[in-house]
Amino acid sequence: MGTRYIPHTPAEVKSMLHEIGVENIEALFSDLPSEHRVAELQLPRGLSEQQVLVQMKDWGNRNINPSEYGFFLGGGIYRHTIPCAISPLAQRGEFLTAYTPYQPEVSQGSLQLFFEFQTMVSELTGMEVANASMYDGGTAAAEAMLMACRVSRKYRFLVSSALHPEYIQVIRTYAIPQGIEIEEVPFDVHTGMVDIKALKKRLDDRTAGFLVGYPNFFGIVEDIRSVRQAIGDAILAVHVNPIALGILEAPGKMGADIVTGEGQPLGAPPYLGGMSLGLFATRSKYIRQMPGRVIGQTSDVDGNRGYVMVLQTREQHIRRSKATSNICSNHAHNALVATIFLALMGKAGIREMAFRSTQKAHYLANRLDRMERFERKFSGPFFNEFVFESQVDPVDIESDLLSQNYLGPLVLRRFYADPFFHNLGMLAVTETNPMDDIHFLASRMEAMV
Amino acid sequence: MGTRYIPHTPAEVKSMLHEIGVENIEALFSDLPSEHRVAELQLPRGLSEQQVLVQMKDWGNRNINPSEYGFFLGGGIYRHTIPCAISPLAQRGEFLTAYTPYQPEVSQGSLQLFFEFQTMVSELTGMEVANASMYDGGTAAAEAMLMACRVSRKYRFLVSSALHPEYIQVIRTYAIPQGIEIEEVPFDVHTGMVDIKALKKRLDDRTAGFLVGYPNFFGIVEDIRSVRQAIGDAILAVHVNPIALGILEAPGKMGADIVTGEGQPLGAPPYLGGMSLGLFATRSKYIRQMPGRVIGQTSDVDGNRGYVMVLQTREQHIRRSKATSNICSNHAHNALVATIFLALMGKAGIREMAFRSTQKAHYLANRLDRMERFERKFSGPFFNEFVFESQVDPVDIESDLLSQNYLGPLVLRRFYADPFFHNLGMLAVTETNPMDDIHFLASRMEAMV
Amino acid sequence: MRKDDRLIFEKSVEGRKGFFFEQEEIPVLPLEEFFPVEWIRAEDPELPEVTEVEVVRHYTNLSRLNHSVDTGFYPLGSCTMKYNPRINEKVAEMEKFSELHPYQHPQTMQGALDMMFALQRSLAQISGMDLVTLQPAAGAHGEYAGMRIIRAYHEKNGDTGRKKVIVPDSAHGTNPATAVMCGYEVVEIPSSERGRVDTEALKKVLSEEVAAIMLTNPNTLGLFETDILQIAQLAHASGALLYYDGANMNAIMGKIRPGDMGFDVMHFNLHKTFSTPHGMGGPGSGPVGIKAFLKPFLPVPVVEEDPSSGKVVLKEDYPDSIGKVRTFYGNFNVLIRAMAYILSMGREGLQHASEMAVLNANYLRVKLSGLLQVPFGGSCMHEFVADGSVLKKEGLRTLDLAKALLDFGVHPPTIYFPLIVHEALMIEPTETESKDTLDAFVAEIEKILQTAKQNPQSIHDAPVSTPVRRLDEVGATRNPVVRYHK
Amino acid sequence: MRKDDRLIFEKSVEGRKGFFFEQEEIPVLPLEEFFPVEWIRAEDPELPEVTEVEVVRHYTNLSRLNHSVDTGFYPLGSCTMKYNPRINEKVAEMEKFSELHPYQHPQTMQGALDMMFALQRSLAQISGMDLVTLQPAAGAHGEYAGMRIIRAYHEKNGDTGRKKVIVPDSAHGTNPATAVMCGYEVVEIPSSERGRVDTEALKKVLSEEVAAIMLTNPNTLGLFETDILQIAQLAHASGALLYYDGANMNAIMGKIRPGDMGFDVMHFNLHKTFSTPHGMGGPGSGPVGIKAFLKPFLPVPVVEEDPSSGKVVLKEDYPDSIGKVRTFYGNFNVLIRAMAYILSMGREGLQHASEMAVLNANYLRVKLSGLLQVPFGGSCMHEFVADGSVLKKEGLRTLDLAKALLDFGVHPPTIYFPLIVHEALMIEPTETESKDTLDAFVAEIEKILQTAKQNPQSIHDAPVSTPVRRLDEVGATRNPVVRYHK
Ligand SMILES: Cc1ncc(COP(=O)(O)O)c(C=O)c1O
Ligand SMILES: Cc1ncc(COP(=O)(O)O)c(C=O)c1O
Repeated sequence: MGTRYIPHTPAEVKSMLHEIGVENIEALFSDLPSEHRVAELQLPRGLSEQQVLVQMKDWGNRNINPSEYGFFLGGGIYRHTIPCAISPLAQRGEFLTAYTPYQPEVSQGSLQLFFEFQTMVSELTGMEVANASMYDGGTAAAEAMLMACRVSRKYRFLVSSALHPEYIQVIRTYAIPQGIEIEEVPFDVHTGMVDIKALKKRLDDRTAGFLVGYPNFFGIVEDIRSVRQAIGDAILAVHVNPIALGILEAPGKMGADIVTGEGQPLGAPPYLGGMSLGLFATRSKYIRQMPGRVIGQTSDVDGNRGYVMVLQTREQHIRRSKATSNICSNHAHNALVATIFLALMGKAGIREMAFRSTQKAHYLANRLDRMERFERKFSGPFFNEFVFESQVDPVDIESDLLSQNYLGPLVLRRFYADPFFHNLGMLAVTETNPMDDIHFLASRMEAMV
Repeated sequence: MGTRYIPHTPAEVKSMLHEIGVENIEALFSDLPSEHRVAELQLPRGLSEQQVLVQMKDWGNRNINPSEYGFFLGGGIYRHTIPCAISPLAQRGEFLTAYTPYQPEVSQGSLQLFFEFQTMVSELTGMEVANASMYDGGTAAAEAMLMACRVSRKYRFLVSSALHPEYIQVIRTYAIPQGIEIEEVPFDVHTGMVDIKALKKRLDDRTAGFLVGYPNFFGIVEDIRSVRQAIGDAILAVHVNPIALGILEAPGKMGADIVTGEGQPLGAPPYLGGMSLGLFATRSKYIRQMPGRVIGQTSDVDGNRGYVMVLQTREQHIRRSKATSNICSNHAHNALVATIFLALMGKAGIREMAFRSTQKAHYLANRLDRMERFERKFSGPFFNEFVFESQVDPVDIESDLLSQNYLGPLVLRRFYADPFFHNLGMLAVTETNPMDDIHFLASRMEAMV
Repeated sequence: MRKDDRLIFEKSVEGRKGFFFEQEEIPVLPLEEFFPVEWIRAEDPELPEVTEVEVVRHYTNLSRLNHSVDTGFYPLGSCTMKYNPRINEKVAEMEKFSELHPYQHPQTMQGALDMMFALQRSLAQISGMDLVTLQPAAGAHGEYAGMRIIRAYHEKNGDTGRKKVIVPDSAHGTNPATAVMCGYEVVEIPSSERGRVDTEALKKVLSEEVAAIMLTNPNTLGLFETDILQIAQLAHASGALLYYDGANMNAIMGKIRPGDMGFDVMHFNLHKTFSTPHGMGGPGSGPVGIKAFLKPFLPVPVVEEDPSSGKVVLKEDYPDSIGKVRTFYGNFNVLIRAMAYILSMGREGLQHASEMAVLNANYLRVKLSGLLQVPFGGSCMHEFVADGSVLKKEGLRTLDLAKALLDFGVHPPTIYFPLIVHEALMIEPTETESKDTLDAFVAEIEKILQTAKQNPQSIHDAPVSTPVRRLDEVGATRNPVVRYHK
Repeated sequence: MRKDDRLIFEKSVEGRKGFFFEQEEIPVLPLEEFFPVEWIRAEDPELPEVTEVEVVRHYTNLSRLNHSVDTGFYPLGSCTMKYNPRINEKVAEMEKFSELHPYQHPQTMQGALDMMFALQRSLAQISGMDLVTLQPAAGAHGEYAGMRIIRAYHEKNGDTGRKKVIVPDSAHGTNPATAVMCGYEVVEIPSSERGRVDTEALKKVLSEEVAAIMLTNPNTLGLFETDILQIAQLAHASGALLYYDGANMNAIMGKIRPGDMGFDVMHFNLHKTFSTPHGMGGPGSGPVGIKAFLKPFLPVPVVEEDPSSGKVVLKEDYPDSIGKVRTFYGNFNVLIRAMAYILSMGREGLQHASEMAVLNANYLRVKLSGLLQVPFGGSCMHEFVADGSVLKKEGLRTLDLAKALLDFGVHPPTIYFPLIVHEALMIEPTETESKDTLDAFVAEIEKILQTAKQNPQSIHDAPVSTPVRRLDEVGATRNPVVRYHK
């Protein structure tokens, strides 16, 4: 019969066994303890392509198709424009089925594009150097915290409590075994921005640094310059939504030491949060403390320009227990997607996306603000997402809108136990939301009781 | 602003105009008669990708999605298995965006694959040579008719009236201006096969040849050897469904002079009949009379094997009014799809597809035959499609099945005015029809009144 | 240079499989129950037996041997090798189009009919024709349909003495070949010194025996036929119709319309002007546009609005129709791409495309005229023809220049066409190419011409960096090996 | 050898655009109404300004510089470079998965949850573990999650004196690096002469200070740890847990299960064993399997069946959870591919894959053992380590052999790992490679070794046919240039 994807014919198996000098396949497994050998796995038999597609469609049909919905969900994952040219390029076999560029002579494609990616991330964030990707925004933030402690040799780290709650959870997980103390700095309940006084109060000389979201979880744009001033010599880590940097000043220009981010909005669909891309950039002086792969320019024996992995002595495969991180595989292919996305968008495109997202979000926020039952919760400047206080239970709004094929708002009490959040909802708007959808959403909410 | 896909910046346009030595773009159009200049086309302004996708989905949503339907339609276009590996290979830019291989040194990819395609078509049909594709089955059949007349210098041509009616129409269209007389040979109303006696009677020494379907439009497999015998020296052209050749004897082995076919079942979706592929094969002695592009093997100045277009002196770009055909662009990319399809399927796969299609079709036919209201119309052997006579109006069957998300049967009176066809329906079955669907269809028909 | 030049057949190993079917219970009877035993295939076709990974590697590596628009500049004159936008590919993959069967009930494919109708209307608007059929599969096929309509028209009028079709000597080969397939005799007229139709010569051959004049405008030299209105008048006065080969539409969108210039019938090449991919030579699509008086002769089915229901329908009932030129309704997967392109570009985009196509051609023309001869003076449209005769003194020819370009990673222009320029290089950059690309191309030609002076042999030996070098084409045709044998 | 080595930035021209937005009326206010003016970006990021066709050409041509599974043999040890089936890509593109937002109401993504649950159950079945979490993003990340669970377990037991983790000297670098990130001290134990864990050495370091032993089995030498049951017993007797690095699962599917061998925690590399593409280094996916007693410590949310409704749900309420190791639920687009693979292969296919992977490795081992040294005798599992020291007498090393292979279009094996073999070549052919490919590989190695004798300099100069030749890696690190500046 033969099996999927496997070339061996019975005649070949026989001749190969003969060359090896064993009687049968089983002989090759004789080192395995016989008392624990598996007779047969309890799994179905192999399916044909058609059957697999049917099964997958079946699962798919038990989801809604959000592309047919008004889409106002955010909270770290956004639906932005995805140019059609990305997928056919990214899916080319030479990108898809290559490994980490261990042999640079036959990996210049990967290496050059990572070099371009690093440049783009540096440019967006305003930082000097960037790595070739981390898993996601959460682990990038956690690695920033670890790096801040490594660099400063201090073991206390502050995070804004207005940072995405999942990032805080990841940071806590990573801090515990290192004995690093994580403390949250409260946000100002009026502005939604980090409370600078409270921040100053929590600083001491055991404090390695501080991490703040830009924009933060509530969509509020933080005043990075004031934060920088407040924390003195401590390391300032800023976690960004890269699209926002199309119109907001780059953190690198305002004193950030480390910039991390979630790169999903750069060309990836929401994908249940599963097509994530950790961005990581810092100052050159910290380059040897950075986690993850870094690509550098060099030349070959003929003097031609080329690219290689550099500073590998930071990494686990060389440095083992002394590595800056245990990361090995990163999110290279998602970085390719982001690179092609940024190449297509260019300066003007990224600015335009940010601009349109802001304008549309503010339009909707203003509409809501004028309604009796809804009020913008925070007065701080916001980018494409805003929190509102509602006299209607946000869960009911969510259900009602779902019945109209709209997704949103985010119900904040699902993230926070504090009663402060009980009646808060959050809506995200991007350049992809047609004005008609925005108008509909607003009218529908206006009519709610 | 700039326009889609166009690189020119205003500064570049200016400098280019300067180099050319004209003031403005309009100056380049000064040869155009001013009285007929267009001010502005009456078309909408350009849409964004997102808007185009919305418009296309909108059109799409006004169709059913046949992939969610039980699919029992045939009549020349079939739904067969399409391995998932085809599309990503065929969509590679180097295949998709290359032109006809005029510069063979940088077109060996195209040329080698067409050489492989020609070999595969020759193998399937049992013929000595094949060309690199025609537009579709209809034009391939018409070109066969023209070639038969060219080769024999006779201007009368017979076609089986059981040939696909659209092929007959195309053949007639092409025959008229050449003054070729087309005569239909009736089929035996019992067997559904060409009436050999009637065929013999219509033969005379003005007759260039005869074209027969294999299987014919009614799914009936013709007795090619008897036809060969009957027509003496006249040219025998056989039009095939290539999948059937997985189990049916190759026409080349039974005396065919020309074999044409519709290659859609070889890896293409039904696509409204619009992803067609004309197959064309013949004996080597006729190679210089063949229409279309032909690829041949050769070697380069270093002695390396390579491929080039051969026998171009048959073609319009060299021979102009004396060419064997006016065909220029062919269906190269669809030939690529068929080539990859046949490479994946291999001998065993194509046999398996034909085998399963036959078995399932016969199972359904037998089920129907046992029902009171339905009777198989023809006694001739059939492949994967069969005609039944029905006491229920076939149009009502079609509507009823459509209400159950089933497509079929083909209502034959839509193709033929003759009352003979009034109550005839035709069902096609392939390996892709799950047994469950076949059972359902049968039960549903059994229940019809 | 190729590390592995085996054919897929040469990788075959008995018993290997590239595809696996369902493990499914189906009722099985011996095939002999269905067919006489001698009808059953005795020997399997020698198809390759390879695994999926081998197929993927084989065709991936084959593709890498091709030059393509996606890998570099492709200024192939008359072919309009513009960029093929990727959104077109995405829409062409939509299941709700690709899975449609042509014989489904029309109500179950209304969207497809609506799309076709919208495309017909758009093409009519762009061309100034009244009606459009989407059936023809390529340019030459469109010519065939169009000329058959002209023939049917004359016949319907009882005007059966018209046996000739006039074609300029610069015409594309498909024009005369088509005319002959439509049963006409071809009368070739020479071009004037200005590279245009010589109206005096035309007058001499025009008569009541002439059924049609086939032109393309701009013509294959890239020159606009300045006497077009007079030509149309002459043709019509003599009772002939005027056919427009739309291969060169990329020069004139939003600038002038064939219908307004007096053409009665035309074809479009969607795979040129409307950005659908050439796919190594096809499938293209060659819709035909006509003036209203030719409507009765359209090939069937006609996609049209039903006046009573307002719905778009397939209509077969055209008793004077030329019949069918192919099965079904046209290359639907090409049509949908062209529609996406027209929607994307919009009125301003199409016009801008033609303007920039003409700008690019003129820029190259001026830049290259210092290096090569450009036989016909004055500004060109979307392409122009240069003459490589300067190479003769080095014992080289246009072919050598073309081969030398390959070593720069550039596809050469069309060579030795049109036939009226002996060492022709027909150059069509298209609007999607940037000034930098054009400048680099000029520099490359300059470099080759320099090298030709210093070391002509090296140009004669070119290409050296391609997967194979110059191939023996003559030998290949003398003794054709057109298939693999085990 | 590259005709154009420009970076995308070096192709940028001010004002060019690669994307066009809707021509849409939106309410616009000055940005200064939203943000203090000095918060608004003063200078645009220097992103490239290029057209769509330039982007397509740039990245198409870049891709062509890569070796990949799709273009040739890739026997990179420990990386399991098997064929990545194309059906996996197709299912990963389905909109009803790709467009889901992680914070949609779970009822609107029940199918996604069901798929994840089915994958968890399948992986549990294949591995003999009781429960699986899909959250970790890669192998190393799975190690991290797994080791954090072990840590949480000991802490919950008040067993806080366990500060050490035992790792063999042949372990992958991520093992010790992970242990340290989890706050442990690493104790390295030497391998025995048989290339296995030295149980005597192990006994010496085992104590109540040891939290876990991290092993992979087969180990990185491709050898099965024959004493595994004894090791498990020793570990458990001392109160330590046994961690399984699942990178080498491709050797044992359907043959033996880590859970049955006594492992308590493990990770899978879906991008190795389960055929998801490596994508130049990621994203992978590193699910973690555990025995039931460790359930309370799973990272949240846990995808599990709700006992009352029978529905699959996301459960956050695990008070003893290690927390989150990343955002959301895992690399969903990798998970769906792995699920497609498991469904495609089925029970018999997975087992056959392991059998043929082991057959291929042994075949190469035997064939190459005449040419290179193979330090550890006896049969191997899915991979084996050879030693390139034979080249020393020619003044060459394993690195040179690797570079020479590039000129044959083959990707070399992993070199200089594991560290315990000095001139290591770690060779993993995988089951999707055919005997012909293996034979060709052996012939190539033989040819290189011959050339090495006759002309060692030519091997030292290799590669010569690659897009670039040997690169200065030391210089690149000494003075790192890690971004482009205008
Ligand atoms: C001027 C001209 N006319 C007609 C054609 C024929 O078009 P097709 O190749 O689509 O049949 C071409 C294409 O080569 C052409 O350039
Ligand atoms: C044995 C072993 N363990 C762990 C890993 C780490 O896996 P990943 O790269 O997915 O983090 C690898 C991969 O290189 C490996 O080979």
